[in-house]
Amino acid sequence: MIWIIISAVLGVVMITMSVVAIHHKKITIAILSAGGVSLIASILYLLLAAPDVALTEAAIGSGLTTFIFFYVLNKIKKHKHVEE
Amino acid sequence: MQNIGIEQISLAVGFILLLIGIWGMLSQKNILKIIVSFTIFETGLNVILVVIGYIRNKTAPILDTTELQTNTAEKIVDPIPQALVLTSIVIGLGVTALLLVYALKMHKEKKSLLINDYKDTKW
Amino acid sequence: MVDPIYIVAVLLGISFSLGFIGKKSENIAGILSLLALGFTTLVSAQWFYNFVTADIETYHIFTTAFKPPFSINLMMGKEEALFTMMINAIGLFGGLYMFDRLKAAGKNSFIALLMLIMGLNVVVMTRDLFNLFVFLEISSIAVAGLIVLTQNTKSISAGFKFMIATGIISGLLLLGIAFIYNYAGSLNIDHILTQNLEAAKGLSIAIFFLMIAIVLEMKPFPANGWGLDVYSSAESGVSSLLSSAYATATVFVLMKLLPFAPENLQFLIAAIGIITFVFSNLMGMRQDNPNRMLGYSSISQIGLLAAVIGISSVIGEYTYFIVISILISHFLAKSGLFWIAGIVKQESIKNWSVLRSNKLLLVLFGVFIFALTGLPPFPGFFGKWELVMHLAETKNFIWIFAVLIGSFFEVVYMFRWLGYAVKNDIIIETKLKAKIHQIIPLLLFAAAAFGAGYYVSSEHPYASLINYLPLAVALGFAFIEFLPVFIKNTLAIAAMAAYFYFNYESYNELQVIFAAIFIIGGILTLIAGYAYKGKRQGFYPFALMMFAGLIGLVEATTTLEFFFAWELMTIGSYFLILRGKKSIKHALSYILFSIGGAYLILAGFGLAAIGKPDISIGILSNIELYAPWIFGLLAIGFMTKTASIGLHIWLPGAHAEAEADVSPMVSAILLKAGVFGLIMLFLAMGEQFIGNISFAYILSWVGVITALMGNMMAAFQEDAKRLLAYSSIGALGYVLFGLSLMSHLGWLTAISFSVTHFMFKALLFLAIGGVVWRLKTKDMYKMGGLIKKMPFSFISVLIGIIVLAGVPPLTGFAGKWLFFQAVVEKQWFLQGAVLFFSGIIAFLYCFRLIHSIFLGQPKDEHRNVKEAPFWILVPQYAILMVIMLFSMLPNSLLKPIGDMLMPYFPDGAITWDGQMATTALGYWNGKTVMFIVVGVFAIVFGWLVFMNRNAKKVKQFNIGYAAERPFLPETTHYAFNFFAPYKKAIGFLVAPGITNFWHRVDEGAHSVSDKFTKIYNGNAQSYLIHIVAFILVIYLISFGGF
Amino acid sequence: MLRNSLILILILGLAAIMLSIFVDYTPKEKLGPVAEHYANNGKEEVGAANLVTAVVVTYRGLDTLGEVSILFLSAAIIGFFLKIRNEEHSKNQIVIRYSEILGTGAKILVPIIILLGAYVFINGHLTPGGGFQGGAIIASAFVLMLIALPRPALNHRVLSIIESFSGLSYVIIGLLGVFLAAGFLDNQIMSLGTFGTILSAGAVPVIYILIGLKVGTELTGIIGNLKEIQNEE
Amino acid sequence: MDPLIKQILFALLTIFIVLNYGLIVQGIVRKIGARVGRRYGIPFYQPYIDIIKNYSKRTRISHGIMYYIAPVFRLTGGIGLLLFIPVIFGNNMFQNFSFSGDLLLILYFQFFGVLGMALGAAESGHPNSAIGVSRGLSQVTAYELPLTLGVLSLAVQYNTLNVSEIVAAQQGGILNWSFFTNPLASIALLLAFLAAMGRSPFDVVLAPQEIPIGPPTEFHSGFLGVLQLNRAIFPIAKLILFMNLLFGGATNWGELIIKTFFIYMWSVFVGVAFPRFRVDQSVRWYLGVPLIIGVAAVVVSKFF
Repeated sequence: MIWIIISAVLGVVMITMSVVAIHHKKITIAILSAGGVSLIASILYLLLAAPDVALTEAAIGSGLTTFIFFYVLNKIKKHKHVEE
Repeated sequence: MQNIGIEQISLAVGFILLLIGIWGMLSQKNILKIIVSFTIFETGLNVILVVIGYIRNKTAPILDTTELQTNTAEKIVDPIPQALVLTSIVIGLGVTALLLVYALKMHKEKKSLLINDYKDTKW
Repeated sequence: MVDPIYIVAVLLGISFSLGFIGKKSENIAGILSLLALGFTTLVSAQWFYNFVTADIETYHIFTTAFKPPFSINLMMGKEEALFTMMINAIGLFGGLYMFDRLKAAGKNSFIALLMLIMGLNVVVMTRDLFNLFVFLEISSIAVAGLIVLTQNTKSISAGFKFMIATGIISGLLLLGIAFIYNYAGSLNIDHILTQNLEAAKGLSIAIFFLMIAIVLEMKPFPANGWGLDVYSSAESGVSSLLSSAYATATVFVLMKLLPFAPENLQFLIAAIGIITFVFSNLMGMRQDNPNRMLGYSSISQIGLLAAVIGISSVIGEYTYFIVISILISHFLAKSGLFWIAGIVKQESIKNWSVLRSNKLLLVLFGVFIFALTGLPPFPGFFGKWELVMHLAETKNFIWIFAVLIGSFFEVVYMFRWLGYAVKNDIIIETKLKAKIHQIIPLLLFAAAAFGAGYYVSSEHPYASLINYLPLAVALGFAFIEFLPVFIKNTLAIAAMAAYFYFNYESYNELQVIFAAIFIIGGILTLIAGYAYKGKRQGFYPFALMMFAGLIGLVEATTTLEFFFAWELMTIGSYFLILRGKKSIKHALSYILFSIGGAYLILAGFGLAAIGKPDISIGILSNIELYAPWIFGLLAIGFMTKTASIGLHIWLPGAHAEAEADVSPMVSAILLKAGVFGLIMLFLAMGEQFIGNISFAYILSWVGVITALMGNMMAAFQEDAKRLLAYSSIGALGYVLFGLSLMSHLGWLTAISFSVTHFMFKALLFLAIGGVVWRLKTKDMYKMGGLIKKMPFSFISVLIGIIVLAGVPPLTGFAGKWLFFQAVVEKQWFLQGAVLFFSGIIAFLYCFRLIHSIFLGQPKDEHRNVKEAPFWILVPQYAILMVIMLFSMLPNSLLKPIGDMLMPYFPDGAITWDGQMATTALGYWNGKTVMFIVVGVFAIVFGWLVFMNRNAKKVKQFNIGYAAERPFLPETTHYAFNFFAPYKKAIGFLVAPGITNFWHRVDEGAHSVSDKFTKIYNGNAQSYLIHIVAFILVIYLISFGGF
Repeated sequence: MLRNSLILILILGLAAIMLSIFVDYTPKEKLGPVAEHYANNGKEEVGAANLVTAVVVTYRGLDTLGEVSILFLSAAIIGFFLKIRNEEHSKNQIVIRYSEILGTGAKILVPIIILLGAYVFINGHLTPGGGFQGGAIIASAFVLMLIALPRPALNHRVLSIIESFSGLSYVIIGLLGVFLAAGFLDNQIMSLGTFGTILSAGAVPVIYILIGLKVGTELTGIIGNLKEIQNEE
Repeated sequence: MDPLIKQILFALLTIFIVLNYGLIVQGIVRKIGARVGRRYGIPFYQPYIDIIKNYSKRTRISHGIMYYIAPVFRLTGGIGLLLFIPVIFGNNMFQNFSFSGDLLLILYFQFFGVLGMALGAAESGHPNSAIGVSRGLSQVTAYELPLTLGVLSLAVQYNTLNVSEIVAAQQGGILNWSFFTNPLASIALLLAFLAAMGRSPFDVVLAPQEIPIGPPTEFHSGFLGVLQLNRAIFPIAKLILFMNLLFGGATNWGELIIKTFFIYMWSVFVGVAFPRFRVDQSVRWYLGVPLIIGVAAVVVSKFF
């Protein structure tokens, strides 16, 4: 039962964060939220008896992906900066 | 309520994430946001995949104890979907990275991140 | 044999090892990649060869030590071998074609190419669902990479659209696979299919997602904007990969996964495919950018294949044959066209006239266009044939309609394009140069198109009967194009004469008559070709191809042979017509009407073959089902060639703009192909009825109105050749009417008139062609008084028009006399009266022709014109002699034809007594008429000469002109709008209603096309919405609710 | 607005489809036929304690090869995508300030993280984790370096040689399976060893090491490429 | 005597009779026309004078070969037509050469002369000639339609295209004439006949007032003489044809002359009473009432 509640909470958080990720005006917040969704998903994976997946999701899904996002965002902002 | 378990909840979450991702891809104008939506879509998919392999009250398919090594089939969850998710995550990374580079290049071309500005080829 | 796993291993290994190579060594990277692709091509080719020749068993490749379903396995069967061979070949040659582009982009671009091909190979071979997903993903990412080989805003945004769309699609594919696994507990295709799975809603939805994702990969209408944008903005070489390699693989995947789909989903897929086919081609019509147009065409072709695969349960075992033959055509042709587009680099097809600066490319371009549009001898032709035959057999008539209308749309834009390339007058001052590494793939693919055609036809029980000899001779002339006209002309005449000599004995009477019109007529008109100087490139192969087609019609024993020959003739004549001046529009309308007609014929043959064990021509005489339909389709099909009213608008321009010796070929000879078809049809099927009305009765009115309108329009022409062209329309109306009489006399008239028409029309067109040759104008009012300059041509025209007008004593009267005997006998008086009326109108234009050109006041600028070239006169006088012979001895022509008709129409024959012909109603003696007329003429002439023995010749200008001297020849030669009062009286009858009608059809189609293309607004998100909406709609149709 | 409602309708439609799947979903009670085979025979057939690894590397080895290829392909595409036009742009350098503390910290941390990554992929057949996870961890070490150090000594040449080497070796090991064992990618080209130890599961650890190296270098390559284009402007 | 030579001699006799008859009728008609117009008019033998005058002219010029032989065509057409029509019913010799073809030959042979003349006129290079030809041909097409319908109607009625047989079927009383047995066809034919004779209101082709005599404008001297011979023979040949078709033919020359004269008078009276049509008017007129009557004639004879 406890796991059900935990997973439900995780699910709600993920859904909320994903809505934030999509609807928040600031792109940085959006990217971070998406990374957060990934991170929580990896916890969910642990609950689902998938440690391998959890590890991968954490390292790749939330880690590297978010990082590349920021890299690109940074780059784009610099473009803008140069423009102005 | 008897039947409701972590797998149904996770499955529902997976579907909802999937739908939110598609919603974002269809409605957001900012290219980066579209890509963000895409990653959420992928995450939803991955959750669904993992759920498909899940069997209640069974352990991860890692036979690190001798107890697990006998009658294994009754004790572990399905390893195959997990293997698939692994692949799917990596593919997702490759696609996302490429999409981001596309976004970068598009921005370089028109100094805009609005998807509506990229309608040069049509009809 | 080499294990197919090496295809994967070598491609991966080489692409991984490219990292060892330094930055500056792109050449080595490129060569290594091409070697790898060459190896894989050889491997799959070797398998394919063994499958075809040795009939070996399907080979299974197991990875790891475990058997499926526990590990991933690949399969190499005949189909897989062929498909991987195609994919590897396009990889190899596409890579070769793009070599310098890839090199410039760096070695990583070679990696993308290798990965694409590797991925597609596995996609074809794998028997595991998830494996399929992974390698499909590899391929689409590789495509996304190759798209940005040229980097500009267009290609980058197109690549983004592609990636985001395939992202969603493959996500859904994965979803489907996941749930299939959930229900089946396995990912192995064969394993899943052999399990008896319980029907669960979730499983069917999962299968739906699986199938719909594959369908979406094939870019179905309307969810395909992303694909189109890629086609139109990527490098041509990349587009060719996408269109040929990627699409080929998706077609195979659909074939592979089809057993998953329940019956209704299969049909739904087929419906999607056919809708895609029709609409993409419809929208292709308004395209101006070659790459985008090719994109539409690619999508449509793949749609057609999806349709065929979707209804494979209906078609049965022939699905494979159909798919392969259509696919190979598409594969070779589309790659070739994309490659050529990449060399030409023109954004608008109107500027493709630049292609003329490189003859080789132009020829290849033509080959690919023909291969693509499914014309013989390319494989698509047989595919389309078999498809229609099977659709007819299973009574899917709407499908036939859709297939044919879609193909027709494709023909519209492809031939418009070809026309622009060959003839458009936009001059672009660049010499197209293709690099050797670009030419080699093109040449190989063009050769492969022919080879594939031969291969496919050899696989077909009836196609293998086709006599390819004439076609081969015609194509052979393409290789001696460097020789001068004189030699080629002699060879052509010799070839045709030899063919006739060695074969005529095996023909029956009807065949002999038409073979004589076609071949002897052809030889006569070819003689005029000696008048040309230089090489006359591009004439002989097509002229001979046309004659090959014509003789093929005569010799055909199966409907397939007949249709093959029909199309061949159409192609040859199309090019001949295209050679003319300002021909671009007319050639297009010619080919459109011809192909439209050919499709009707195809449909008719398809219906005719229902329930028949074979497809010999004889089945037409033994039809139980749909007889009126078959008759109607075939009759209209043939009537497009005889240019009956309503279907005639292509003719005047096409015949008038052609060269001096081509006009008689197309007008005097080619039209008889339609006559031959109609004769064959009537003989086989007899009279057919719709309700109570006989088809023959309807056709009689069509013939009569054609005759009337043709002649009337001829009377109002200012252009001499156009006048003759309209006159041909009228003459063919007579023939049609004669045939529709369905009596001995009627047919005697029709066939003898066909022969006579050949003679006088060839005579007139040659003579007028000679005049135009010298004067460089076709407007009659600009001529005048040429009788003194061109007396020989004048005599030709004089005799020609007397025959045409049917004035006794020449042989033309025989036609008229027989006609009215037949009309009175049949009691179709109203038609007879109209026919008589139109015969009189023939006088109008006959007179005008001779008056405006040869009589009246000569123009100053024509003081120095010479008689028409000798070689153009030679055939005229040969024909003249035959005319005189037939006029003196009409039974030498009529009797054999009558004898030939005896088995079919034993009643009402003419009785001959010497040269005296007698029917139930009347009688006529051609010989005495001739003697009387000549006798009286001689006496009167003698009298006149006697009275006017000292007559003095004066200059033409010396006329009594109301006490004034005429000022200029122009003002004195009354020729322009010659029949003005007549036009005032009944000109309204010839208002261009039909032309307007077809124009409106054309405009309508284009504006519909335009409307539909508006859904592709270029916005990536709209495309995503299309995809999602598409999925929903198909889901709702397939499940009937949620 | 019209557009948004249309999208909403579409999403609701999709949701309805998903709902049908969801309603039809019944939690599993036992493994499917294939999975059952793996569970029962995986130990003997592959010899890897981590059954996921057994599936990833052996049973579904071809998928994994494809997966590696995808990353490789993405990296390659990003490489030429980003570089093609670089020459056209002027190389005006923007100096970015780097933190000294971060730099020092990074210098200490990077080797440790790399070691961790190596551990993860070397033990991939025994514990959770494997080549991909390990590779990602190694890549994150390089990321740290890139952020923290002003002029990181990222030698692309070395990276790409490692990448190529590991990739090629992977293919060769796969092919060795054809010659020495039962089929492509068969792990039994080496002895299965003792179950549960490092040197078990035949070629699995070797393959995972290669994958780890390859993924690590590929991901680093992607980031390095992004970094480079950043530096050049 | 060789039957062929005998036949030829009789043919010459026919031509001679018809020629003289034609010339005299021509003169008489012109005289009548003048008298109706309250003029004195020419003597009835004026056509003879004209012909002799033309042949004796000294200046003879030619515009070219077609010009030269056009009158030959024209006269050949006229004589040929006459020879193909059976002239006197029941008399083998005055059947002339009608054995060589039926009604269709006759209908089509009319055009032989027309075409030849048109060609010659065109070569004369005079625009008025060409205009005349244009008008003439246009008008021909128009009146041929009722003519054909009428002939077809008769062909149905008698189920033959043989003129002699048609005449034979009308023997035995005035009510057996087609004129009475097939009035619709007769009306159609007689209306067509008006234009066939080229008299007012359908004489715009020659249009004696505006364009000097139309196609033959440039012809003079001997050329015109030949044409005038034809102008005597050709109308009579047509008259004989109409007589054969509608009025029971003639069993002797006297009957022939009477009948043809009255038929001729029909066109003369109409010509005197009606003013001239323009070409487009006459074309439209023929495609109106006469056409409908013709169609009706065919329909009636086919179904009743």
